[in-house]
Amino acid sequence: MTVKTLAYNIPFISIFLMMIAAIITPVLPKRHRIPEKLSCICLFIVAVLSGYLIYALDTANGDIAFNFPVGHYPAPWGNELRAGLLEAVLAFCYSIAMLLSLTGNFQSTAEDIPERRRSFYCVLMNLLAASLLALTYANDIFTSYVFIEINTIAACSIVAVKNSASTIRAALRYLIMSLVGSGLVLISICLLYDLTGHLLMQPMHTKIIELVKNGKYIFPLTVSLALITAGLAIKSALYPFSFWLPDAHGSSTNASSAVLSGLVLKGHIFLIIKLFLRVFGLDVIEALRMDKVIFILGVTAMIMGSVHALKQLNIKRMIAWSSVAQVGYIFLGLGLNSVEGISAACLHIIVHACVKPMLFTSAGGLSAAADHLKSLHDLLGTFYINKWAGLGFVAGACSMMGIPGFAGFASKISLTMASFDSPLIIWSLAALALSSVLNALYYVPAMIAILTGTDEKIHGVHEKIIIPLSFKISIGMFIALNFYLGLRFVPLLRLIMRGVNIFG
Amino acid sequence: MIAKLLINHYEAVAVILSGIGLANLLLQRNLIKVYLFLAAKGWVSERAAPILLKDGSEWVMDVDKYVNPIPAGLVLTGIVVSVSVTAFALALTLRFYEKYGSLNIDSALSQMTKEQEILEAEAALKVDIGDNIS
Amino acid sequence: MNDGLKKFLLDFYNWVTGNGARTENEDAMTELPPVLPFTMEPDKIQSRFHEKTLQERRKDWINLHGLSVFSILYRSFSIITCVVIVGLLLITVSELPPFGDENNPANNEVIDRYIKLGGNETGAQNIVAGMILDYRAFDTFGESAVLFTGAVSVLMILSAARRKNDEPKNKLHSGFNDRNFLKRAPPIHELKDDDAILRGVASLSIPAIILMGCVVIINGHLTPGGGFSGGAVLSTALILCANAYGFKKVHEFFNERTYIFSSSSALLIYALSKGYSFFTGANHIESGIPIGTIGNIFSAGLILPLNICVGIIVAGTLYGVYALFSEGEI
Amino acid sequence: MIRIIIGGFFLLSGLFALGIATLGMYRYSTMLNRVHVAAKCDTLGALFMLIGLIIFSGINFFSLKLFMVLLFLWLSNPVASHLIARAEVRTNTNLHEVCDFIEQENLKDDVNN
Repeated sequence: MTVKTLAYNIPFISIFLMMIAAIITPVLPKRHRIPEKLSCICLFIVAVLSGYLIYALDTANGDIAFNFPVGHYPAPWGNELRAGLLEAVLAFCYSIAMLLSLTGNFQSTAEDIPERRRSFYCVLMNLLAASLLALTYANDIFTSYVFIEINTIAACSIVAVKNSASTIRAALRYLIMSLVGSGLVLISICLLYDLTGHLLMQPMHTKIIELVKNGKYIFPLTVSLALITAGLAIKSALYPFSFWLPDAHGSSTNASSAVLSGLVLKGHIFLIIKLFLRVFGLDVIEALRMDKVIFILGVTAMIMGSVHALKQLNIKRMIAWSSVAQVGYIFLGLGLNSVEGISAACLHIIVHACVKPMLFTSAGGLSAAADHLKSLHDLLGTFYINKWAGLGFVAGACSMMGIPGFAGFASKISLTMASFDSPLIIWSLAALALSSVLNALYYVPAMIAILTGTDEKIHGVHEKIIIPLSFKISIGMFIALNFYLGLRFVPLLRLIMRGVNIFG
Repeated sequence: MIAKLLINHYEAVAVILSGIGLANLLLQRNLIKVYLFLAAKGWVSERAAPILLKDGSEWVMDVDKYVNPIPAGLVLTGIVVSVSVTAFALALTLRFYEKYGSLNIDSALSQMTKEQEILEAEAALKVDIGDNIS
Repeated sequence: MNDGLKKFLLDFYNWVTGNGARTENEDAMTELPPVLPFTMEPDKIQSRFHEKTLQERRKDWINLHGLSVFSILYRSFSIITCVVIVGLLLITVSELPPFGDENNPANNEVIDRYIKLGGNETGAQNIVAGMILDYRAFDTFGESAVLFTGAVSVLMILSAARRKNDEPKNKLHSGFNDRNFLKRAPPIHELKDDDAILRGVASLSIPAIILMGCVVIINGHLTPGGGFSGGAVLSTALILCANAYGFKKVHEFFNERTYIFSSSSALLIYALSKGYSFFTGANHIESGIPIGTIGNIFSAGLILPLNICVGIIVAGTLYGVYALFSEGEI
Repeated sequence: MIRIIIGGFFLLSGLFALGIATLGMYRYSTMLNRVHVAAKCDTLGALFMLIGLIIFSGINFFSLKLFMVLLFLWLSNPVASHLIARAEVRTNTNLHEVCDFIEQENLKDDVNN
């Protein structure tokens, strides 16, 4: 694709649009919630552009990925962005999910955050979106590091924005863990640069293949792979490193929880996928035995995340621990170390990015109906007070349990299909089954809790709460997406598989 | 191995420093001291001696005359990142101190659990009263 | 009110909060701690403090001993982790290509072009400036964005809350607030008598510092230095001014509005100009920006204005962070 | 030759002063003593070192730069130490336990009298 069409410029335009939105937000007037509207509009434009990019790449014949040199200099000298089907699909999904979680929590954000802070909050959200897009498109390992740092600072401060004691503590722990993670990533990048002499992914890949073939520097390569994977795993809350997550995601304001759980974790996971496929290559990963480690950690996360979620009474903390389990699914797909497995993992990234924000948004709506209490006991019968939130929660819970027709089913079935070709089939199937049962064990009681209510709640003898239109639209869109993903996932999976095939 | 380490002594020192920083990060319960890690992190990238552009009467553009400029860029980025992360972390710590009156994240933790217990007792009391009224 | 029950509740409260021995005092009985809502009828409270179940005992034990056990485990775990990581890295370092060797993998065609053609392609005498602001400008743009993100976060966390002085809604937190301690040490500039020594030296050195900062920024493409270091120098001038003449003096020409406006617009100029050059570069359009002759002040295309923008951002941000920490507002 | 001897003498005495400063930092336990030692010896040490370097390099542009460095060090170092000591006197409420000092108001009275 050498024609300089609009599609060719979309990756660059979408990153820059979010950046410029972030830069001009502080000088905008704070009245009428202009900053938030600006971010929503920009996210919408990015979503439309990414949708067009998917269309253009899908209908293009032949080569369906291109490199975009950022600046006047070609590959090994200047920075580069790369866009293919996979990146386009992910960017589309990120922007849609972020847009919906911002609009859905329009009201709760206004309640939680004073007006003066809200403008800065929007700046950080825009920066977060820009860094996620950049992490998706970047073809340069050092660019990725810079945007990881933006992501870290912005993510920690959108946790701390609520300014209560618990959120400050959660943000501090999150920050400290993230710093360990980015320190490891930085050390590893230095090592890789020392070994290969490149920072761009493709030249690095050829050099690494050459080194492995000659048997040179195998040990430093292994160490740097382990360090960078560990660093990114800490940031994406793989199980043993995930103790910061429930505090951070459970105590922050709803929009932050939705974005952090649904998208920020995924940005780092996608970077791991990129590293595995494009920098090291699946053969090298297998030779260095990294896939087995990832597989075992993924299975542990799937089970232990659910076990921890079982113990929670606070609904937001429960959903946060469920995120840990879902991250485990993605790592399981990665650990299968095949194109099918990685495609299933990517599908699960998308599914989770669409479902988890919906769960957090509707949990926020439910707890708003119960005087902002978050314990499951207090949420009894809240379904009948805020039906939209109730419906959203039920749909999300069904999806997380993997009931056919809902989005979660799509990724679970594709993970199952992918594991048929793998030598680890028994383990992965057992883990999938066990984890589905465990998921049901905590989502079903939560559903029962919000559905059982006293008579006055069912028959509407309570003060009516006004559900804002934005909340309805967002939940409606989320549910529609959920069903779309659950019923028509095969074309999407095929699209992703095409993307993964040309990814390496 | 020792001989090789001596050749790469810059890297070795950087690695040991970053290890000390990491230990600080994990061990220190005092938040301010924790941020020493960041200073060590800056060191990691600072391994190769960076710039010089020499000027004879003509512009010398020969590879042998210069050191690799890329690490200089890495160092610069590392420093800037450290500065902004440190500022942010200190701001959070200030807030933390105002909320808990302590810089020790653990003692704050135990206070937190006590606090929660009292809160739970309070909530339970409320429930009792509500039952009685109805 | 049942006295025995009241005493028991007080005992329990003291046991929970860990300050015993106060129960002997009869006066303490009448002054119940304000934290617990003891205004209810005691027979309703009774149901709360029944015989302890196994789970409650476990919870108590964890409250009492959990922290120390956890910290011992945690310490040993982290020491082991650090030693392992450092050991691994030391072995790795010993296997790395030797330092300063000409045949290192890092000395490849990339460096060749940066050094051989860098001067002519970017017009910058300083290769590093040419590299970070032209070849790899996207990284540097991200870097300025990191600084911007940090500044916005600090501004959001510190300034907004402190001005409103919003107390936590829950009274329970007030016991752990120790704001007075923070205020015990007044900053130097708040004290009434002026420091003649500081002022004298400041009046001498501030112009010199500003001159130095400007030189470093403007010569960024010619000599080592540039926007980041020059901005840092400029920010020290601002900080010195604030300390010598008081923050009020600085407020007259530099307050939060000007800070936000200047750094936003500088970053916007940076982003737009760099965006233009990225866009033209990727689409193979001539950018039409003159490179000039190497070694002149007006050379190297966009690098000089970019350095000035970065300098403004860095100077404002560093001063702003300092002011936020010592004053609570810019 | 004579230049090397003189320059070397200055460098060595500078090193000696800096070494004394380091020793003093360990020797004294109170803040004010430490500031005193650090300020005096650092300033003196910097003076000797830079004079030594100037003598080594002779009169040229480089030694002008060194002279500027000297100037700014002599401006900033004492003032910085002064401010640190001031901050200590102002903020340390237990200061009277470790040393005798005159309150500033009293000091003014003394001067007036």
